[in-house]
Amino acid sequence: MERERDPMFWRSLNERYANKRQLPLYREQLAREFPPEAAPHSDLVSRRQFLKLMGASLAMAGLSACGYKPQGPVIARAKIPEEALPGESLYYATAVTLSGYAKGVLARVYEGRPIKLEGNELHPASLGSTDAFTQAEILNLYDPDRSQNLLKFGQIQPWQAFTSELMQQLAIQQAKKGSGVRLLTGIITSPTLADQIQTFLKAYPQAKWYQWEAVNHDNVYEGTRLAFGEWLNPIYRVRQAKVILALDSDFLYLGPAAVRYAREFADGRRVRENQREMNRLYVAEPMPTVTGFSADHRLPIHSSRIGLLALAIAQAVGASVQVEAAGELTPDERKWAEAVARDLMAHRGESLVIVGEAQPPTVHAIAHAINATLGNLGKTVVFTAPPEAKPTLCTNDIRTLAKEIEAGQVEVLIMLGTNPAYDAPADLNFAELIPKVPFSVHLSRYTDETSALCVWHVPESHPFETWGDARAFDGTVSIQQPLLYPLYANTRSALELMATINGQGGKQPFELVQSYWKGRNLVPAAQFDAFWRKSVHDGIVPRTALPIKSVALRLQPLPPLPEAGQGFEIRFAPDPTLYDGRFANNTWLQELPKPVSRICWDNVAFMSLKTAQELGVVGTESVALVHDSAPLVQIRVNGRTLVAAAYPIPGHVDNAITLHLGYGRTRAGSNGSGTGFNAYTLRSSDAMWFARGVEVVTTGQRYTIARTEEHHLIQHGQLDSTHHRPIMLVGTLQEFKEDPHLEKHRHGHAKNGELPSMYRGFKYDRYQNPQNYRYAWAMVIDPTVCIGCGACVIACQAENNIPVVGKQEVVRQREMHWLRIDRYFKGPVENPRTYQLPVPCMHCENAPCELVCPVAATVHSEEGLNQMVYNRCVGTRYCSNNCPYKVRRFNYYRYTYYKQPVLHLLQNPDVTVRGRGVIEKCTYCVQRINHARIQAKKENRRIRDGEIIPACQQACPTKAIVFGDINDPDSEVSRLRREPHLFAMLEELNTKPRTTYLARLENPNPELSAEAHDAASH
Amino acid sequence: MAQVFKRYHNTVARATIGGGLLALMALIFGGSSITRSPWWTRAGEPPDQPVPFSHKHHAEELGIDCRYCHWSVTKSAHAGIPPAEVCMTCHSQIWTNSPLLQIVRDTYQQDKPIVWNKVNDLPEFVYFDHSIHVNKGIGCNECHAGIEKMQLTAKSQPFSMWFCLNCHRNPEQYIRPKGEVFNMYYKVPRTAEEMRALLEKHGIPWNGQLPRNQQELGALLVKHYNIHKEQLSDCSICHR
Amino acid sequence: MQQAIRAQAVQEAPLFEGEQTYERITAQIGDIPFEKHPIGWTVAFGLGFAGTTLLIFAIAVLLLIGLGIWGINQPVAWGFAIINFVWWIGIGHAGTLISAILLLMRQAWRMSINRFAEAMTIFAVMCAGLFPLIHTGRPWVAYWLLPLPNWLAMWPQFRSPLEWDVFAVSTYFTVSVLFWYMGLIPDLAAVRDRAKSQLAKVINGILSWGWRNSAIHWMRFESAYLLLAGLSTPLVLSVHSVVSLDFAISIVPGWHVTIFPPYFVAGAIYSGFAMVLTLVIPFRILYPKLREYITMHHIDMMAKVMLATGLIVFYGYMMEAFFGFYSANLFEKYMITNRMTGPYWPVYWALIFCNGIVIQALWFPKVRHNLFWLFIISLIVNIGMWLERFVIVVTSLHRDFTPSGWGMYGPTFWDWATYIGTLGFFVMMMFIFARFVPMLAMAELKDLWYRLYGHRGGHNGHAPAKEPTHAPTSGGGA
Amino acid sequence: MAHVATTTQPYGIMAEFDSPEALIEAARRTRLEGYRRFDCYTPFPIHGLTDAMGVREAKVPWTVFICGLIGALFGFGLQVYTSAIDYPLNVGGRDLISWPYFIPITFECMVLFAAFGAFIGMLAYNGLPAPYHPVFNVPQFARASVDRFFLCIESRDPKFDPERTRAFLQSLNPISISEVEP
Repeated sequence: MERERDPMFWRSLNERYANKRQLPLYREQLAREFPPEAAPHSDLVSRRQFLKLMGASLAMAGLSACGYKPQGPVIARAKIPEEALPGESLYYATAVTLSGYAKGVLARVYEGRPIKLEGNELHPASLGSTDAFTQAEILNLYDPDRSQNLLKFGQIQPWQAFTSELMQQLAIQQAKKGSGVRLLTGIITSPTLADQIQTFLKAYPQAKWYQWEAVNHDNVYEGTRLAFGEWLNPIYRVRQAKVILALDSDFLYLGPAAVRYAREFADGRRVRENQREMNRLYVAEPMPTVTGFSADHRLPIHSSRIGLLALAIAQAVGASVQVEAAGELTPDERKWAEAVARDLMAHRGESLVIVGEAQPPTVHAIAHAINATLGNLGKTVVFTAPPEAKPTLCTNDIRTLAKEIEAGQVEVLIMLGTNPAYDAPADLNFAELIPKVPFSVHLSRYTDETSALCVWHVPESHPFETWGDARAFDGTVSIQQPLLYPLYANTRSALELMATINGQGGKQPFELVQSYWKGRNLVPAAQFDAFWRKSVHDGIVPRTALPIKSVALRLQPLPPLPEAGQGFEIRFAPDPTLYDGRFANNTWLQELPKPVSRICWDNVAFMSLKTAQELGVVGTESVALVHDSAPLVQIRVNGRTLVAAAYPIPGHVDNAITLHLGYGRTRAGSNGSGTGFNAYTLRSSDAMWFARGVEVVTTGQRYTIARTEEHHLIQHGQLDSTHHRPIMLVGTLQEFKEDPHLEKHRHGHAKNGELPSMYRGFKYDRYQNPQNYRYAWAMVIDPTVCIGCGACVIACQAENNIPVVGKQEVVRQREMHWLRIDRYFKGPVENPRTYQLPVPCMHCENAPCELVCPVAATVHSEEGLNQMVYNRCVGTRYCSNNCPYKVRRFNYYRYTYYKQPVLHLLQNPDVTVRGRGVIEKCTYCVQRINHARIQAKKENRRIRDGEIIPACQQACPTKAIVFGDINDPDSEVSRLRREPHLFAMLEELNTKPRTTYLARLENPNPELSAEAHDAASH
Repeated sequence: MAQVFKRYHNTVARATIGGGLLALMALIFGGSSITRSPWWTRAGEPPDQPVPFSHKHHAEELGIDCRYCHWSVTKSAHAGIPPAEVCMTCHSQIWTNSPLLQIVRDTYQQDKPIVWNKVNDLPEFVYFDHSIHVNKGIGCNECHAGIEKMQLTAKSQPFSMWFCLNCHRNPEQYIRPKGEVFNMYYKVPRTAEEMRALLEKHGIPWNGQLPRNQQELGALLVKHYNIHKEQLSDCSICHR
Repeated sequence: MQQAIRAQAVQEAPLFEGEQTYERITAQIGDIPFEKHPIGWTVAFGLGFAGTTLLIFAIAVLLLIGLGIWGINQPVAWGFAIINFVWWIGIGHAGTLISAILLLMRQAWRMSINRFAEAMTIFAVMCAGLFPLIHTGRPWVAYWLLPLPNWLAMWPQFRSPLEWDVFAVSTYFTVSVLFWYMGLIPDLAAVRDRAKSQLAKVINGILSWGWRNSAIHWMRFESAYLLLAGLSTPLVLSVHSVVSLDFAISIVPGWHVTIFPPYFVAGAIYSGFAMVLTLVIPFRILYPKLREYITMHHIDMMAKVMLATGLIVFYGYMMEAFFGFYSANLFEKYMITNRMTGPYWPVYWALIFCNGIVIQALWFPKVRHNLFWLFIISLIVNIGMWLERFVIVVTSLHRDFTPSGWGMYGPTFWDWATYIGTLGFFVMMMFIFARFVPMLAMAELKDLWYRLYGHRGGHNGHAPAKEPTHAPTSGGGA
Repeated sequence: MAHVATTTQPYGIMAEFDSPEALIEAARRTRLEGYRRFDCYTPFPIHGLTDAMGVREAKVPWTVFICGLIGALFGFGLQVYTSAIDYPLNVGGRDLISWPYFIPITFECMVLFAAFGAFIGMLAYNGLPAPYHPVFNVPQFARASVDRFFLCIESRDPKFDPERTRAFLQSLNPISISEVEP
């Protein structure tokens, strides 16, 4: 059949055959029709669900205790090539793209189905780590709501019908040189696809190609144009920077290079006994972000006044910048600016100023001027040509397209993967424009808001199902190779669609990609095959990174800064877990507590407590929110209105609200639709990121939001949400230099002291002698470098088959994440210090949980693991009550109960799927430990340090988590446990945790540190 | 007052009590022995199969090594059900048109899987790894006893937790030299000569005292193969 | 001894109302099962039955859908189920106390209420035992808590207080049943001998094992009975101590308290007596005959015990608070502050009101002799003791060590349904008991009468004319 | 009645009294008279009666004690065997034989076994269940559970002689005398 790819070019043959073997299995499963279900367990006690579950629980297979079930079937492949090893996973290098930019990953493929993504060390944007989005991509692949059929006005159509119609439309256009054809795509870095599009544009010279991303970096390009006269792509060498100033920029969390920047940032902060230096981060931003939480000094300030701040700093460092600015900095802001400026000047050539994409070009230009003045150009910040195939200003593109449609100039509109009907600026009314186009084609993975308005909807293949390529932030190209046989017969990739349009319908994506690269002549034809295999194998094409351009500052006349009146401001920002809304149907990301606010399944209008009280959305009493219900407010931005839940958060600037994009979708799929509030309805093309003159009025109604951390701690004056408990050890670099043990901050933290106990206890170090060597597993986490991005949480979820429970259950505090990230505030509510702490199971040697289990379902292993045996668990939940760290989770319902069989393909075969009524918790990824142990034993050797990497450590962008064997004194974890500033959470309970932490260190600027310091010391 | 009961009712009453107690015991012991019986555990019950494959014929009569079909057993957790390909290596030459093998031929030509019925089925929360067992000297027929004698394949052990623990607690009683793992006819050496021969054959050093029986041989091998006995009864060894 | 009893009888309200003879005692009590029952019985039984049906439904839903239908969550993984368990088991204790401890203490006034109280114990323990079973995530494997040899080669984990519960509660139940049934044997024989219908004769004949009132049998009976009492006394103390250890063994602030065992036991007896009063007062109205044997004197004594134990419990509360502040442990301090001022403050203060303030009224004889107010107070005490368990379970769990793990708890419809269901079951069982079994221990009453007033000592509820010819060797039938 | 007695040996002869005092007196004299195999029947336990009859025994207490001992040993043994010998598991770093944790169950087992000892022992020594017994043949005996007090000299007694025994009982001036059919 036509799907049959040429077997020669699969990276490994068994891959293909494995897929063939899988094929009948899941095709047959998917043949059955499954209605998409609402978010799992949202309304369990409703009658419908009751009956459904009656069936389910009566057929209680999972983990049932007794008896021999009738043996099931076992499928024997027809053919297996030699290297195939049933039951063993294979790893394939590929890349995941987010708004065009690639992050390299290694996909673990088990028996023909990818089940886990891990970072690719060789890839510049990954360095072996991933962010939460990348981790969750695997769920997108298996999303049951994916579009599977070719639709015309919602009716299923055969492929031929589409091609013939398309061809005759194109034929008509051919005559007019394609003057009526418009192509709308997301930002495209894929050389092959771009090549296809160019071919197309050659054939239709007057056709136009526009790109649109709701979260774009127009301002960055414009900024470089103002500063250097051309569009450039700034790349920051964060590692080299001793002092970093981030202006309204979340560079540690968002953006194509975020993972790399986070790693470099962390590398500049790992303080050890023999490494007592750390960089210093200043952040000025309206709403706390991941970056802001990691800052040593954070200044809450309106987006519209960042410009003034930048200007003040520029003048202070002596950069010559002429720009007209209205408004004044407050004395405090000025003091802050000057202090920062002095610090920057003290670190010429090793300082860095980063400006976020939300800031107008002028501010970017000012920042470039500062960097130039400080001699940072070429040192901490370098520039390349834009990696995009066709650099552009998305906002202009979409505006022009809208105008053209308005003017009726567009007869054929082909959209590859974007969703303008949902995320285009509200003033363009794009949703009303699309139907005006006589012939519109929309290629996307979901029948989303845009598909619904188009004539034709073409289901898009997931990148893991097809061949492709994409560039990283620095231009490095990755070849995307298929990981499994396409789940659905009718899906196409953008490449295939363009090929069809270009009349190369027969060609396979593989040929297209490979022939393109053959054509580049990167290597002599003879060596191409080896080159190709290496590129595919490594996940990067060698020597494709863009060359560094040496640039000199040539400031153009700068447009004036936005008027910084004192009016009420609204700020739009990409959602921390849904980005621009493309992940709306990804339940992992929906349920991942947002890094800053710890809210799931919704976005809210963030504001400061003061503002909230002025608006009357919360009373003046100390507790801001009644349990989980937040007041609804109506937001008016020049004529457009939106009702959203108001939510006070410490550290937000007054007289402003922040709304995250990406929610309030209507056709995202069964899980994404109808969650949150659609901020795009307020966003206009002239105020893409922030707007002044906003009115907010209370509606009197309330709205239930799901949070994983109680909010009772919002109160006036000084916050301390740890309630002065010895949960974290916090100190400053200065204090560390004076006393690495930080004694003065250790309340109840006995410094590696043995507390008295009634029992002899088990001594695990008795296994250190080589004759009878036994491992002792432990973990050390460094909160100083943890930025709280949540990648570990999703990685854990993917690795351990952790179910999603849905908003209702989160509201009832039954979220199942094995690993949570605690967030604590200290200091003035207006701008508190914030501390984050990843909390997995502590694997206490004196585990309180084990003692109280009546059936020995949780006991210790010889290697000191706190084992949880699901199939023995009776479900008394006493262990959870008795766990001081509250890391145990209980299956109140049968959460892992997939109505859609496709989701079964996602599950990790090495981890038991927990049934109803059992406790579960972090196991230190015992499946990985066992796998490594078995390998080692077969090879009669010891497990090497670093051979076992738990999912969380694997994913962590900053490598804040280290796992290993403490019976081996040379292992990294042993070395970390010897660090003076090590502490154990709630040490005084004498639970002897195997998971320990290093102190959270900060590097405040003495000039500013007064309050920061007070807050730091508790 | 008139008697409510007859004289024999005394006997009845006592008999009832005694009988009740007996019945209770019978219930307990009966129950526990039933759950261990093959009738419950399905040990020795060959399930129906699409192809009437005989291990007796292939393994015993033809003497084909286990690994010829289950080649992944030494490297992977799964021993692997051989693909039709493997069957065809021989059956493309012999029995080329036996009706019994029709399915196999179709499978091979149409490249679609054969669906067998599981014989040894572990619960989903138990993780058994073939490779480590065969690499540490646990013979195939410790668990698949008498497989080489089976016309139709059935599981020969209940595979209850108790069964597994039995060996995990004292492997000495079951372990054998690695080289003998696939030998279906391996016997524990009776005489010192045999023992010495065995150990020399597999190059297993013994210092001083030559093991006299399985217990001692086992102890020697456990040490030699560096098996951590205490660890083997950890929950997470089998349950994750 | 007997003088003491006499003195009591003289000064205070008498232990019997009106002229009694052995014949009359037997007739009054022994005939109740054969008589027509008051309409009130039908009504109460009906209500109880309705409750039981609700209980069965609630449990069915629970088994089919899962624990999620309850309000429990992380961090509050124990909710109504455990609260009710402790509450019920506590109520049970009054029965054993009355029958065993008062027996050893030679309290004459126990005779007329012990049978009734023991029945209450048994049914209360039934209700209690239900909860730990259904509150497990997988009740169908709850038998793993029993040390049965099995093919998993696994045993229970005997360090867990929950495992102790299994033994304590089952032992307690068994012993209570034995004790109760043993006391019933002679009375069933009496009923057998009086019964008109052959069926009644046969049934009672079988249940009384052919008891024939032989003096030698009586001798063995009494030593066995006394020994059972001697066993039950430490048992009853141990059971609620073990229940308290369910909490005290843990490290949760608010649970990890050394005074829990004594304070739980006192609380148990306290709530138990409250429940006896709550039942006895209506029963006296329903069955006027009982007033001759359950006199104001008994009521008064029970009220006094309630007062005494109530004060112990109140002391316990004050100690908890004191420990909290004195411990200089910030977790403990926060825990107690949170109880008093945290989100659940109303519950805590309601508890103090019920168990601390209200019972002070019992100091006044007027109140103790006013059945209406006594009934109200007993109800309030029942509620108060339930609230106590709520405070202990929920407010301790909902904010423990790690603030990030804090949360709130609220019951759902199904929580209430299960609780009310057990109440219904309890009432139903009590009325079934009243319907088929002699409610008071006839033989013991005759014995008491004999020892008080001698053989048919003529009297009209006051001191008899003539001394009994010999002094009984001991009180309470020993 | 008498002639019936001559034909078949009766179970015994039973005298009926109307007060405990009378019965105690009668019992005392019966014993003095040299009778050994006789028994009294009373609606409630009467103290001093068995002394008067000269019956003493402590079987039940001993049974209870032994059972209690067995129970305690069983309880503790079970826990040690299961958690330290059969499947030793490292539970929260506690010792395998962490005896303080084993006390409660040891105690409960003791009580349980002892209680069964008391109950079953009592019934067994009394030869119950015995739904049928000759004494029930006596019509008035129904009141033995209500308000009458009986003394029955059994024919097994060596000193038993229908005539003289009857005469002797007469001398105790009971309310009534009746022969107990076997």
